[in-house]
Amino acid sequence: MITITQEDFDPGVYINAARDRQVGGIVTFTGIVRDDGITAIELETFREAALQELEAIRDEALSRYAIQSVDIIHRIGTLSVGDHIVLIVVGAPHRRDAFRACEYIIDRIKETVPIWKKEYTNEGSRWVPGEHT
Amino acid sequence: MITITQEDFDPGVYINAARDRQVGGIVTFTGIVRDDGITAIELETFREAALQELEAIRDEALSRYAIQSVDIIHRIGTLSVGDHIVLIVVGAPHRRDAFRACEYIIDRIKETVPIWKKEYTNEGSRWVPGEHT
Amino acid sequence: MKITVRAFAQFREVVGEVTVLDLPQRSGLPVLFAALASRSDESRGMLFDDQGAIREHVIFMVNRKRVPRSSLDSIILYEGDEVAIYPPVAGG
Amino acid sequence: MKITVRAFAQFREVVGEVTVLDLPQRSGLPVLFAALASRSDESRGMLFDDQGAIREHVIFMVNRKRVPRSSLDSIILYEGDEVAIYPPVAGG
Repeated sequence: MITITQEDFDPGVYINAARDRQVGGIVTFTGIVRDDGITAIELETFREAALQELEAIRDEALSRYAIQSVDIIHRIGTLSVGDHIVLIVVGAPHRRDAFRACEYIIDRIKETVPIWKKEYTNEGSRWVPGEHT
Repeated sequence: MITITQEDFDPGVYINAARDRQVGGIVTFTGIVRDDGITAIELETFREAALQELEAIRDEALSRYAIQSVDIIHRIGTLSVGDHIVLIVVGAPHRRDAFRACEYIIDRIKETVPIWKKEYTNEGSRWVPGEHT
Repeated sequence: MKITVRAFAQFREVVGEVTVLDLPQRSGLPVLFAALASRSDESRGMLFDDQGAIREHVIFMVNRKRVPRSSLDSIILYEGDEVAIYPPVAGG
Repeated sequence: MKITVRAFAQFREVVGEVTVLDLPQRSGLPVLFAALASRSDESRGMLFDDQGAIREHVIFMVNRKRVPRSSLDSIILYEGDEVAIYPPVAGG
């Protein structure tokens, strides 16, 4: 499942859903708003393009690695320190593939999915510079 | 938290507990009983030595990687296909360290923690050979 | 012909979220960028460098497909096309 | 002196979960393994190879501290020590 949502999520629900007779290991990445002296962050997306890109990343991961399932949830809107930002859940027969695929997916999300973050501090706000062009 | 238990666990509870102001990413590994034509597996442990070894692995991970927290739960007793076997939850400021540490921990568990698996099939039972001596 | 421009993040703040431009038939992307830049000095400064080249950090899609910088001059736009412009992404 | 031997997995099934051996003072591990082996042919076959050497896959701890194979001959046991023997682990 690929979702972009304002709603919070419970990672446990998606780990549970990834259980399968062929799955021996589930690796998850949960991105959290870290306290970098901020009061809040705001996430903006080009939703249609972002969903399309997330689906492409999922399909690439499924074809590159021996994995069984991929779920990605990305939040948008205003978030506070400690809030969930993103969840990636990868189920695989063997753990190596699950680790490789999960890290591949989060790396690709940070490279190409049209989502942007604006940080708010007591001094003002700034757009977080992307790492890739 | 380091635990060896017969009880099932909810990975979501431990991911939630790993949230912290300094944590930007949480990586988890959940080991599951895969369907390799088995009816059940039984896990046995040398509990005191296993707890001591899990604590040593946690401490090594905390000193080798820039991570904030490590939780490990390992089940013993009789489990069926799809049941949880092990949960590792690593919280870190940055994702790379969380991925590296989580994989390091599961690799070390499989190498040195005194836990053994017996697989039951319709034909009988066998002890799963360890990969390391 | 009508071309819809969608801008995101700091580009949205300067250019506006949705802009409908009326461009000559078969215009290319350089014409579109020039039209956007002509709307305000702030838009121009965000999109073009001092040499008049489109800035490195400007990313663009036509009809939700990313266009590589090497194809900047070869794309032809058609009535109803949607062009998206945005800075480097920072999700995850 | 009394030494407690704890065995796990297939070793437990053959040797028994807990065995208390009465060994001469200051015995070493080879003496302990020989005493275990003398209890049954199955135990001997599990612990020793055909050349009479302790099998590669036998792992052992003294007082919950793993003893490397290179220290097999240098360890001295004392009254009340606990020796654990087990095959390669397979958890996780």
